Amino acid sequence: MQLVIQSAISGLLIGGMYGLIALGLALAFGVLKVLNVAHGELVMLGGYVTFFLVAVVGLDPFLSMPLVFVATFGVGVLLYLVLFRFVVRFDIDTRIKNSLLISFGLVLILQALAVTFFTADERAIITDYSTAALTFESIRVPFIRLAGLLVAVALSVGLQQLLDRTTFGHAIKATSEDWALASLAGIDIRRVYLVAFAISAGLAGVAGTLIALGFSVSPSIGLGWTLKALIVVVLAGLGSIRGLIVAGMLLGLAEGLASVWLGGAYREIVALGAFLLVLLVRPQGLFGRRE
Amino acid sequence: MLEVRDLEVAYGDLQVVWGVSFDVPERSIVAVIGPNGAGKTTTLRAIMSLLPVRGGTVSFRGKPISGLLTHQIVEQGLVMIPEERATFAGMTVGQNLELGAYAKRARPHRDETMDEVLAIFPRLAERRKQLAGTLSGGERQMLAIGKALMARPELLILDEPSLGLAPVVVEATFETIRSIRERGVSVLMVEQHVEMTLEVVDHAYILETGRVVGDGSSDELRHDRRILDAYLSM
Amino acid sequence: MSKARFGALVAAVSLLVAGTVPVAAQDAEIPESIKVGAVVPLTGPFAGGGAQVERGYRYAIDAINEAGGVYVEEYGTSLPLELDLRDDESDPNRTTAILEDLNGEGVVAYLGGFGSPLHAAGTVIAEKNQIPYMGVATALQALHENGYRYYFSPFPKSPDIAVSVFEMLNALLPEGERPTRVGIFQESTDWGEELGAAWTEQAPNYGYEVVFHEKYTPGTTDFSDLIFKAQEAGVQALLSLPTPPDGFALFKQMGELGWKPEFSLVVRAADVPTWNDLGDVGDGVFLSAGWHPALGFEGIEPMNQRHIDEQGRPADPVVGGSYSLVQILADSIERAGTLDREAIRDAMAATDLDTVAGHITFREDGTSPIENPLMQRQDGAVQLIWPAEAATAEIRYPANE
Amino acid sequence: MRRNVSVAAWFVLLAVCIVLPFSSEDSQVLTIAIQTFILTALASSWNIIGGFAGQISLGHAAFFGMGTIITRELWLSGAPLPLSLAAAIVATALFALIIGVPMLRFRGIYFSIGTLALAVAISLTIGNLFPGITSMPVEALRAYTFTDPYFLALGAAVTTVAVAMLLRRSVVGLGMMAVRDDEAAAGAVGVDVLAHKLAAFAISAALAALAGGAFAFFSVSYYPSYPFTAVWSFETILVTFVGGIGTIVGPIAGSAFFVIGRDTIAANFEGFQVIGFGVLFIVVVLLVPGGMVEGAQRIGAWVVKQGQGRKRDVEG
Repeated sequence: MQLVIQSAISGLLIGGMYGLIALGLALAFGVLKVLNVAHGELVMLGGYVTFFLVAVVGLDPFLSMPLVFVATFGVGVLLYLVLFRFVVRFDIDTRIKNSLLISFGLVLILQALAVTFFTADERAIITDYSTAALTFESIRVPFIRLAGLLVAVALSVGLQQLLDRTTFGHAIKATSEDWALASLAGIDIRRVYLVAFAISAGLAGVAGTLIALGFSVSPSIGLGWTLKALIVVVLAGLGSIRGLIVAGMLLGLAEGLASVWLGGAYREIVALGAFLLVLLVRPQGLFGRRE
Repeated sequence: MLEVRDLEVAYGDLQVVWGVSFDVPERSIVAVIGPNGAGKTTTLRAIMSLLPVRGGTVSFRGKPISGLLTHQIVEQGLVMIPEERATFAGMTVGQNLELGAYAKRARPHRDETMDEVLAIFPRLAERRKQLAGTLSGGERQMLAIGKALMARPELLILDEPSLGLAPVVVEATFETIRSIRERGVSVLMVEQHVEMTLEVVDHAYILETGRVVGDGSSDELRHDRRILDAYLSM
Repeated sequence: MSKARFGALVAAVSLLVAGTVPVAAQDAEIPESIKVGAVVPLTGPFAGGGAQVERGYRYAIDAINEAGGVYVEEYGTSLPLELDLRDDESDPNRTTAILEDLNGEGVVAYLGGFGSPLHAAGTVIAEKNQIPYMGVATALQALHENGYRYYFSPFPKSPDIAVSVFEMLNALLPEGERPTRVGIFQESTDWGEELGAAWTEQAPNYGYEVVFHEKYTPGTTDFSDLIFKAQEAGVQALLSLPTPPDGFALFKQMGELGWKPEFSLVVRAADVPTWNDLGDVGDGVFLSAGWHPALGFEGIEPMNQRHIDEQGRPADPVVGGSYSLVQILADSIERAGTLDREAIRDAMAATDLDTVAGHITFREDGTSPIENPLMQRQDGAVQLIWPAEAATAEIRYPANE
Repeated sequence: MRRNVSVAAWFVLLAVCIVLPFSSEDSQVLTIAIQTFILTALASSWNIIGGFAGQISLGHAAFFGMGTIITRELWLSGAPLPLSLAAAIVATALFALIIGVPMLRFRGIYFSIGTLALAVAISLTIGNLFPGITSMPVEALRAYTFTDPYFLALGAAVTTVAVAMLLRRSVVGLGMMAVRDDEAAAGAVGVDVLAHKLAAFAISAALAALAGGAFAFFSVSYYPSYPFTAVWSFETILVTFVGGIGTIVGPIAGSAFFVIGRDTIAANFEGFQVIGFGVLFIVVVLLVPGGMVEGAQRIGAWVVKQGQGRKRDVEG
């Protein structure tokens, strides 16, 4: 029984990570209607920036998060101006299809660049509190994972507040609902797209920090995390920001329990199976509105 | 105030608007009437550069605006209310109105304008916290117009304001338009209902299959049915 | 079909035909060098080990060429060794493609890379093209059981590893203090199954009991359930062979979940210097990389010195093994007296040579009777622990003190 | 006149492909040719579901993998190759029909992500069930020549392209393209949308299995989960788009360009080949949606225009 509880907790904690990565992906999709399959590569870049800040500059990983956000935010701006600026000119349907394909091309480019600049060795960050954990009886909740979940929840709430409370947030929500009407209200939708995409990249960067801390970073980790984020985005209902962290935690929980009952080798397979089932029953996702 | 000269607009290689020209003088209400599919909405969307202009020029208060982006045109004081879905259904009435004043020209006076708009449409004040999607057709039309007024427009464009509204609501809407003009705002309106429109507007242009086939003051057109009947297969 | 489409078609065909650049005919009289083909993972998950293999080959070829190269009786002169080394990106399918190309280039022998999957792919091509293939850093016994004549690997195999672990523990630890409760984290790959079975089979013979044995898919990111189950089963000795990057994730999560068994053996993943990034979470771990400079065999000193000068640390575990392969190849060519592949293969089979990796002879199946040295990472340095007589440090046990 | 020019072109291409193995013993050339045929078969088969029916499936590798594993297991355990191949094709087509019914209910992005998730799940399962490498027995290795696998791969490519050609001109094919252009309108006109999608899905799966069988027969040794990996799905889509989606020549030109390009570029400078294809792919999707075929048409039209221009100057 101990084991089930512990696995469930570990699953929920990792699920927070899935939710955080999905947050950036959903923002880019919700606002720009652009599906960025290279989102995992931005997470990878965030991991390497963190590794540089920690190993070379000597910063504490959690303190480096704002800098990592700014760095990947900048990469997001660059990618938007060089690439996605042209994609948003298409109508919605072609935009989704083309962005899927273009970002796939981006995956190839970013991975090859990462190999040339960072070599293919995988890197990891160790801190003195890496092994710290809160313990109740024999259940252990690792500090890093808990902190990761808190960061994920904080960013999700922060993003929600930005959208609900600030004027610029309203402009973003308006643009994602109807870009033509938004521009008729005097909103410069180009700037909205730029900032929204850059925030999405920044969020990916921060997730990269947590992955560098909890796991390891190498040029090829991107697609694995992107697939998990895609599943969470679809589970929570395309374009909705609200249910992402919860949907991520549910996916993590399903993986944790699957590995307890069926063995480690089947954790991924069961999670994918569960996802397909949910898709069949509720195509608009757990929290999404029926389109 | 608004001069449209030889406007050409096309969707890809399908040309829809052929050499349309018309003017909207200061403090006047002008209408463009024509049957469905005459290219009315396309013309308006081209003026607001929501669609690329294939040929001709559009200038507002003497300055050409065909090269500007939509939000830059709104900044000049030219605001349009689109045909349907003219409000953000997922946001509250209050948020819709606030967004109306997003343009730099209007944002500083937002609260002041808000009071004026709520005075014109008291019903919106009651519904302020409600999601726009839950309003009735008439209320949503009020919100659409209110949102447009929040941008303190000098020229307001309405795309078929009567569409899908009960006659009594249409009557109220036209009344509102007349009052807007009293406040010094010129109006360009695109409509299918000829009789009601002619009662409100000063001048009207007749558009058929993408071409201006005739125009005249509302009195001329109202008395001399022949012009109307000749051009419109009504 | 429009005219232009026909144009596209002709373009496609011409591209295809253009590819057929005729290969340069075998140069006549005395070749300037002995071409040796090598395929090594310089990128991808095995890049850490691949870099060591490449270094070993380079050091050995430099040493031999400086000493005048290899005497080939057929041409009555000594020829330098020329290494044509390519990166297979840790992908078995690139390995097969590169080995086919190298066959076209007329190499006299193949030198393999790092990691069982790459050797598994490579040995088959060597058999097909009938070119002698040598490789280290692979313990997969199965590759020697399919009747291949062209595969030679002077490197400890799964049975050797399984036995040496328990022999060392019984030799170095008194009766009462041994970690008799064994846990196996088995990666679901062919080698994973083979070594997992070998451990399970040997454990009882030495008084150990396998209390936990579970499979996981390579590339897993979350090992928490495996760790909890092992903890619950009271595992004292963890035996694992993770493919890089899994090793990092596994030990990090063991650290986070506060579980450090008395003894842990991490085959392959711990061979790379970046393992020290794990700090004390990864310290005290045993690795079985097949070689150590402290083994004191003839010829180690100059190679180790060059490694210290260039890399700033004694020779990494896999450098010695790969260095010895080039020594064996040079010796085989000299004894064969010709660059004919079949003759070199026969000479290689009859190898009886002292190398930096000890005295090497080959059995019928291409393996060689070699003892499996075991090393422990102590404060970042790789200390030789077993065989006891060449040990450079005392065993640090239990590791979780 | 135009009709027989194109027919002649196809036969010239076929003749070149048939003569090649006899004219050159260089294994490198034959390997490139076989890889091109397999990728052509794979891309042409994906083109049916992605290009004709407009359903962007990201899980094509699953069908390719099933084709390889069924053919390989049966063939290595003694069954005659044609029988193993047939079994693989039928089994894969059936599997596609079974999972197609639920999967094809999804639209657009849901379908793409659903097929990706399904393919990854299958790939992981195969990785667990078949961890060991599969290689030919020693005798087969010794007797291995490139000619037989060459003609099987060529046969797979020719069959797939032929089926695509027939399909494109058939009523079923028109129905698929109607579904691609506007699903609602097609439905309104009486096209059974689900049936056409299912047909496209099953046919493309069966042909992918054929390509898989050719791979199983050609490859000396590989890990059984390799043909299931996502890289095959992505390469297939990349090649079809670069060549020209929805056309017959597209997948062929794209495959030849990709395989030959990868081999020649990879030989001399490593990482840039991947970056190069990434950039090329983006340029195609953004600027030349029709791929090489559209590019050729544009260049052809430009050349013709230049030609007329010069002719007119001369006359003028």
